[in-house]
Formats: sequence, C-alpha cells, structure tokens
Amino acid sequence: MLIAATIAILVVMIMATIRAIMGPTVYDRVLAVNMFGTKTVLLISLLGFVMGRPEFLDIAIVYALINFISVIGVLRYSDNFTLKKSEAQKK
Amino acid sequence: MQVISALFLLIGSFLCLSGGIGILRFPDFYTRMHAVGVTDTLATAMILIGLILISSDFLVDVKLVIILLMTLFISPTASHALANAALHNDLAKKDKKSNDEVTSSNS
Amino acid sequence: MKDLLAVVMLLGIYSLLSASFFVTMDAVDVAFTEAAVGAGVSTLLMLVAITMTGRKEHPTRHKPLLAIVVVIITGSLLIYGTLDMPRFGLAEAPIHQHVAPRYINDSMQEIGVPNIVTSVLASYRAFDTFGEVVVIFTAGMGVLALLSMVRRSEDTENIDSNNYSMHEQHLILRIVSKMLIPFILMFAFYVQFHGDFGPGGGFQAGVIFASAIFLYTMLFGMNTARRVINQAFIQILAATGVLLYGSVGVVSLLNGKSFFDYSALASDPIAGQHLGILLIELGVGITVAAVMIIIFFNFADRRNYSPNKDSENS
Amino acid sequence: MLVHLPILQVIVPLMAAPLCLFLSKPRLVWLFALIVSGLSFLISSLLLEQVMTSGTIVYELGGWEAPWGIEYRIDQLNAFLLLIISAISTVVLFAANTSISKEIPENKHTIFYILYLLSLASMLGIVATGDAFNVFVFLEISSLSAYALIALGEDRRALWASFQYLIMGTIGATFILIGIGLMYQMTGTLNMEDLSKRLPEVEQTRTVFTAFAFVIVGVCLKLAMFPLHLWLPNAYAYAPSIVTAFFAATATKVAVYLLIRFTFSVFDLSFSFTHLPLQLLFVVLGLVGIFVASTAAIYQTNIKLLFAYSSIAQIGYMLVGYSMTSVAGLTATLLHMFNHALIKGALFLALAAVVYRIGSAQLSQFQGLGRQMPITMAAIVIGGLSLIGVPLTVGFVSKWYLVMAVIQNGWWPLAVLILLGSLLAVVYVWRIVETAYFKPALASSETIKEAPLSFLIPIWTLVLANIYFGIDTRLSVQVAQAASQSLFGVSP
Amino acid sequence: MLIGLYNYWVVVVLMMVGFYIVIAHGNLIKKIVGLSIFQTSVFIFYISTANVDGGTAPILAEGIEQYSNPLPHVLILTAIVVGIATTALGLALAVRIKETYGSVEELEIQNKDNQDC
Repeated sequence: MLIAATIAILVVMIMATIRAIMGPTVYDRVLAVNMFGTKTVLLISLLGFVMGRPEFLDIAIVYALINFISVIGVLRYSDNFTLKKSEAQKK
Repeated sequence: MQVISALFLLIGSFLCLSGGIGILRFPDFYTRMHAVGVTDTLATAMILIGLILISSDFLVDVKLVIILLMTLFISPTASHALANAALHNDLAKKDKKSNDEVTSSNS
Repeated sequence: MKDLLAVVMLLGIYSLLSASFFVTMDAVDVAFTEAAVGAGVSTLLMLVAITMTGRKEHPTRHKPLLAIVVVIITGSLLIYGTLDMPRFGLAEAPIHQHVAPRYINDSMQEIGVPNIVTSVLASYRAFDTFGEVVVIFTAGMGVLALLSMVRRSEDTENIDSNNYSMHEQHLILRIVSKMLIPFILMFAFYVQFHGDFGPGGGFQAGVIFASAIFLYTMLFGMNTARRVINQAFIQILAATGVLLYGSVGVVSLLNGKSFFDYSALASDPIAGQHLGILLIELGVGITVAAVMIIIFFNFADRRNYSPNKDSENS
Repeated sequence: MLVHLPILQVIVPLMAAPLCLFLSKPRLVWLFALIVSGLSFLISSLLLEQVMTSGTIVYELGGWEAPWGIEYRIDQLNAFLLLIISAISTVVLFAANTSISKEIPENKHTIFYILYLLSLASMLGIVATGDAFNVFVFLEISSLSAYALIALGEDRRALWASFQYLIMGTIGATFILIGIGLMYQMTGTLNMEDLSKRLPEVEQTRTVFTAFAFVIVGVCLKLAMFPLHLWLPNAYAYAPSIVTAFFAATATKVAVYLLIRFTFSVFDLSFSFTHLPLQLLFVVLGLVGIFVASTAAIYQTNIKLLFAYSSIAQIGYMLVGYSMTSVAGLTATLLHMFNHALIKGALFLALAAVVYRIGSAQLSQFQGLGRQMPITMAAIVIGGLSLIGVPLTVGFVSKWYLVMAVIQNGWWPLAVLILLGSLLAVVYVWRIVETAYFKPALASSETIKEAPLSFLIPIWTLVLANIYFGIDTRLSVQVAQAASQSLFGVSP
Repeated sequence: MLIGLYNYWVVVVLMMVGFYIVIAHGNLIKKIVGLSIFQTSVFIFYISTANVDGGTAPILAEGIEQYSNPLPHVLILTAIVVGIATTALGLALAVRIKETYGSVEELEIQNKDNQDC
C-alpha cells in the first residue's frame, strides 16, 4: 500500500510539474509549485517508511517550512512587481 | 491496524490523484485553486494519519503529528494568500485570456 | 521560457526533485541541505534579484551552434568516461572498499557519534568544513562589497509606506507566521544539536534560522526587521562564527596537538571529540545564519534603492 | 611551533580576515593586514629553508592519518610557490592603503582588506594542501574573493568583467569537481599521494582518461590558457590597481602549480604525456598564445589591458617550458613563474602609482610622464626590459633557461619562435617608452608630481629584486631545480 | 553491464542541459540558473556513486550492516554551500550590472561597452 501511495504521489507530482511549465499565469505556477512542495513532504515521509528507516522525518518538516516560505516569497516579490508594472502603465 | 492504515493511505492517494487531475484539467486559475486547496489538506492528513498508524517509534509519531499540524496551518494559509494576491491584482476571468496569450506566445 | 519568474520556480521544483532523489539515495543530510538551500534560500534570492533585473528575457538571437558543439563534445566525453565505471550500486567498487570502510566501522569507537556524515564532516575532514565556512563568509563579504550602501532617510520613509499597503492585505498570513516563527527557531536549535544523531547540523540549522528571519522580514518589512537585527552586529556575528571554529583548532595547536585534533580539548579523547564537534557546529551555525541574513538584507535593501535611481536616470 | 608551520601558513591569514571586522579604522585594518601578510612571508621562508634542508614535510590535520584525514604536504615546489605568493602579497599590500584611497569608497576599505586576506589565504591553501577535494574548496574561496575584489573596480566594466570571470571560473571549478569525482570513483581516495599510488592500476580505463581531461580543462580555464583566456584581460584591466598587481603576479601561478601538480604528481608522468598528445597540444597552444596575445597587446591603448595581454603571452612561455617534460624545461617554467611574479608585480604597482596620480591608465595620458614621474617611469622601463628578456634582468634568466631546455630537446625552430615572441614584447614596451619620454607633456599634466613614497618603496623593492635575481641566480635556480628534480624523481 | 550505468547517463544529460544554458543564453539570470542546474547535476552524480545495493543512510543504528558511503555526502554538503555562495555573488553582480548598464542581456552590455571605447 505504501508503494501504491508513493506511485500515486509521483503521478500527481508529474501533473503539478506540467501545470507549472504550462502556466499560464504566475499564480498557476505558484499553485503548482506549492502543490509540488506538499507532495514532496508526503513523498519523503512515505519513502522513510518504504526504506524502513522512518526516523528521518526532519527533512519532511524542513520541506514543509521551506515550501511555505517560498510561496510567501513568490507572492511578496511577484506582487510587488505587478504593482509596479500597473503603476507604470497608469503613467 | 494495518488494514485501517491501508484504507487511509488509499483514500489519501485517491484524493491526491483527483487533485492532480483537477490542477491539470480545470479551465481557469480559480477552479484549479479550488481543486488543489480542497484535496491537498485532506489528502495530506489522510496519508499522514495512515503513516502514524503503522509507525512504531514514538519520536516518529511526534514528528508526523508536527508535520500534520503544520500542513493544516500552512496549506490553507498559503492558498488564502495566493487567492488573495490573485484577486488583488485583478486576475479576473477577462484578464486571464489576454494574459494567457502573452505568455504562451513568448514561451 | 522567456518568463524568468517561471524559470526560477521550475528551478525550485528541480531542486526539490533532486533533494527527493538524495533521500532515495540514502543521502539524508544532503537532502536536508539541498531542500533548505536550493529550494529555499537560492530560490528566494533569485526572486528578489529578478524584481530588480526585470522578469522578461529579451528575445535576442543567440548563436547556439558553438554552444551545442561544446556541449556535445563534453557530454560525449562524459558518457565515454562512464563506460568503465563500476556498475551503479556495486558494493565491490573501489569507492566502497578503500577509505570509506574505516569511517563506517570505526567512527563509533574513534568519535562516538552515530551520524557518520557528521563525524567525517566535523572531525576527519574538519578542515574542508572550515573551508566551507570561509567560503560562505567570503560570499557574505562579497555581497557586502557589492551591494551595501549608506542608507538615506528618504529611502526609509519610502519603504515604510510601501510596506504598509503590503501588510493590510496579509492579515491572516501575518498571524499564522507569527505562530510559526518561534516554532521555526526552535526547530533550528533542534537541528543544530541533534546533528550528531540524525540528519542535520550547523549548516542546516543556520539556514533554517535565517529563513525564519526571512519570513519575518518579508511580512513585517525591512525596517521592523532592522530594529530586531542590527547590521553591524550581524557582521560581527558572522566573523565570530568563523573565529569560534578556527579557535577550536588553535586551542589544539596550543595543547601541542595538530590543528583540529579535538582529543586535545579534554582528557578523554571521545569527550574531546564531542566537545570539538559541538563547538565547531555552533561556529558553522552562527556564521551561516549571519551570512544568509546579511545577503538577504542587502538584496532586499537594494530593491528599495534601485527604482529611485532608475527614475533619476530617466 | 616549528612543527605547525605548514598549517600556520594558511591559518594565520585565514583567521586574520574575520578579525578585521573587529577593528574600527580602515588604517588600522591595513596595518593589521600588512603585519599578517609579513608574518606569512616569514613562515613561508622558514618553510622553504626547512624543506630545502630536510625534505618533504607532511602535516596531518586533526591528527588523522592521510587517506582518512586531510594532510598538508610541503615539498620544494609548494614551498617555492608559497614564498612567491606571500612575498608579492606583502610588497603589494604596502602600497594598498594609498592606492585604494582614490579608487574605492571609504566605507568599503575594511571589506577590501578582508577579501584580500581571504584571497591570500586561499591561494596559500591551494598550494599547501595534499588533498584533491581540499584544493577545490580553497579554489572556490580564492575565486569568490577574486570576483568580489575585481568588482570593486571604479569602471562599470569591472562588474561585467567580474561576472564573466564568475561564469568561466565556476565552469572551470565544476569541471575540476567532476574530474575529482571520477578519480575518486575509480580509486576510492582523495589524497593526492594515495591517488598517485592507486591510479596506475586503473590507468587504462576510459573513466580515468575522462577524469584527466576534465581536470586539465578546468585548470586551463583558471590558467587563462590561450583559447580559454577571454575572461582575463578585462578582469585585470578594470579591477582596482592593487588587486591587479596582486593577481597578475600570483593567481595564474597558482593555476600553473595545479597543472604541474596534477600532471606530475597525481597522474604519473608517463600517463600524462604518453597516452595523450598533451605535449604537442601545450606547445602549440602555448606558442599561439604567445603570438596572439603579444600582438593583441601591441594594439591596446589601455596600459593595464596591454600588460594583461602580455600576462597571457607569458603563460604561453610557461606552458612551452612545462611541456618539454624534462628537468630543464620544468626548471625554466618554475623560474619563469618566480621571475614573472617579480616583473608583473613591479609593472602593475608602477601602473597603480600612475593611476593614483593621473587617474587613468590610457596610453595617451602617458605623454611626457617620463619627466613628471621619473622614478616611477624608470621602474616601468626596467620592468619592460625584464619582460623582453634583456641581460642582467630576471626576464633574461628565465628565457635563457627556456631556450636551453628547448634546444636540449632538439626543437630548434621552437627556440627561434620564442625569441621572435620576445621581439613582439619589444614593440609593446617601446610604445610606452616612446609616449612617456619622446612626446611632449599634455597641458593638463603640468601639475603631476612623483608618486608618494608608499608606492616607490614597494615598486623599487621589486625592481631591485628584478635586477638582483637577474645577476645572482643561485638562489632561485637552485630552488627551482630542486623542485623540478623532485617532481621527476631524480635525486639531486 | 551497460544497464547498470543508465543512472549516470541521465545525470550527464542533466549536466549538459545546465551547461548549455550557461553558454548559450544571453540573459545573466538565466546563466546563473544554468550554473545552478549544472552544479546540482554534479551533486547528483556524486551522490549516485555513494549508493550501495541494500545499503541505508549512513547513520549508525542497531541491526543494520550495510551503509552507503558517507564520504561523497560530506563532499557534496560542502559543494552545496559553495554553490549557494557562487549564486549569491553572481546575483549581486547581476543586480549591480542592471543598475549601471540598465540591462542584463549579454549583447546589450557588450554593445554599450563598445560604444564607450
């Protein structure tokens, strides 16, 4: 079952990657990356069990955190960018 | 225990897959957002609970619970922030089309 | 792909993927670092950088022919080189026969730390790690040399008004982050001191610590962050980490042992090793966290500076 | 403490760098850096003496024996290089405070010295270490500090030059990393001594061949060997003058050292030169480099660029000597490394003095400088003569040994070509002399005074060294010969 | 025999993708991204060599006999740090170049330099 779940997650990761490549808007990509990140957390947790050494879950925690921070980062900086652009258009 | 765990994992995987199909097939950003936002949290929770059920080590359980809690907090927050940002920058349906053309012609 | 923002996000995905690959290859420590550094810090830095350099790549014409030729030659040379390699995963390969067995078999008796990666990193090859800390310190100084500037008061006001509007939108974000930040800091300390037993150590802890500060800065603005963390102080901190690391070596020198010989630190060699590893990991953590913060602050600061200058020019 | 000299050599400047942040005034930092650099010069001379009397010194870091831990292994070659680097660094630093006061904003002086010390320490580290991966780590410290130092230049082109260098340098370092990885995979060890013992067993494999190719290409990128030299001229021309003086005299020498170390010590000689047409390749590339770069130098209007191209040409001479694969050839290369460091150190320092006074290194600005700054210009002239290879200067000594080595191999035409290359040097040196002495001074340059003493002392130290080692060649030749004999395994 | 090597070939392809981006693209940020890919692929190569059939992570635990080789892991930890250091410095340079030249495209920068001369 573990392996089945792992495969399912891998498939979903591929789907997310396709969406991230296709876009079309920034937000779609962010969404896809965010999804990819959460799926990676799951994948790491599952892999720990599949390989029989589940004590390395710290990595999964870091992933979750990093994922959150990078989503915030993208929003913070892409936001600012679009704001500036719209201001420029107004001028 | 094993059976219950397997059940949880199965539901989780199914939700994951449906979310994946959603992000790939839905027509515009907000519907995709809906697909991911809804399935992501629940699927993660399901799979993690499934894992907690089969783990034998206490420390591992604690870490899994931490991950679970964090996903419960972070995932909706991120989705919210994302939707908020999209809305704030006027990513309405009409804009989407023009945006679409610009990026696709470039890539 | 002409949209650099998309490129950076895909790079983030690539980084996450390679980190997952490291996990399947049993390199948990490396996966840890790659996740924190590749997916976290370097993606963030690139994001900040492209807000300044522009998001679109100009559709200039390249002359890819030469590049393709060079790449094909290099690639085929490498493929040619792989032909005589030992098969993937073969236990009889020289790589698993010569130096590594001693690390695996004896490190417990010689150093007494279950995580072999930590014992190799911090004791057998401590000097490499010292070099690594100096590399990161050099990068911090380099970024300072390139981007630091004297802050003017008008800039500061500008930032404030800019940030105010940012904050209004993200009320929920701020609350959740406020809860998360203490947790992240705690986790950083856990990683710092748990490195002997599981994946982790000074470097990873430093990055995680710094990322908590990044989160804070992104949500509450540069000025608030500056009130918490003073630029001069953080520079001193970066230097302190390197010096702490180096002074462990100097102490062993003074005790008549060779550089980084931790057995000189305590009467019992194993205890000495423990103490030495603890101290140098601390040094690594301090320097890495400080340098990451220096780099990020300088990038973020520059961001508020460049638009002003552009408008002056135009 | 004498036992610990090898590590102190590297660790003293390395630890001094962060300490600089604790000092308040830039002037104090300068003094501190100067003392540290002088100290490492002292250590390197002690080391050289120790090596010459008692042979190779091995120092095990962390008390772990060699293939498991990292070891420092100092033989004649390393000791010689250590001496060159620390000596040039000390002399150049002497003039630093005055020079950078005009070229770098005040608030960045402390950072400048930190980066300078890091750069010094890392070059010493590359040379002293006996571990292949440690080489990579220190190579990166050296590169990173170099990028930052170059980017401190006033001209905006410094930034672009630094970026190009960063791209090329990182590609080079990554190639070296790949090469080291392949070697490690075939032997299971990273220690150079151990590698040289274990490589012959697997020498015939394609993997080792690839590893060799990658290491060589990577090092040649760092070396600015002819077709891979594109990053060098701009990087040298737009960096702050002091940085140029330091790097031109030392950085490429370190790369040449790596080339020698990898081909002679890590891979054995027969592998390096018989399996591959390496000898022919290096002779041809070296010669083409000499001619192309010298010709390019003639057409430059910026003197810093001119001497930067001349540096590439000089690397060509070193490569020709190196590829003779004879004791005499290698001796010539080592001698030329030493002599070229003296020559380019003196020339670029003198240029730094000129830039300090007139704010530019354009040839047109040099008109009449022979009268305004007689002492500095005299130094440039002597340096130029040495570059050409006029008797009684160090340049002559190394050219002489090089030609002898080439003739010994029976390659007569090559000797003629080398001498022809020197003629090109005559042309570009003459252009400077002509402008400085035979053209009327510019109206704007009336007020230009002689350079301050803080420049003149280091410049003339190097110029006198140029003449001294050109007449009394015993010391330099003896060390170079001992080093190359030990590399060939010939007992002296 | 050859099947056991496919892992390395994939890595080689990845490396070459990164390498190609570095030398063929004119945008400075793209170049840095390319470098990043190139370096990460080299890391993957190193880590692949460390793998042993049936081995697990090199953290000692009871009842486990076969561990992966820890040395490449240590080397790559160092190399990752070097990578981020290079990236940070490269980006800082790119930012400064944008400020002074007004562009991050290789061709435009070269054109501006040529006009200066």
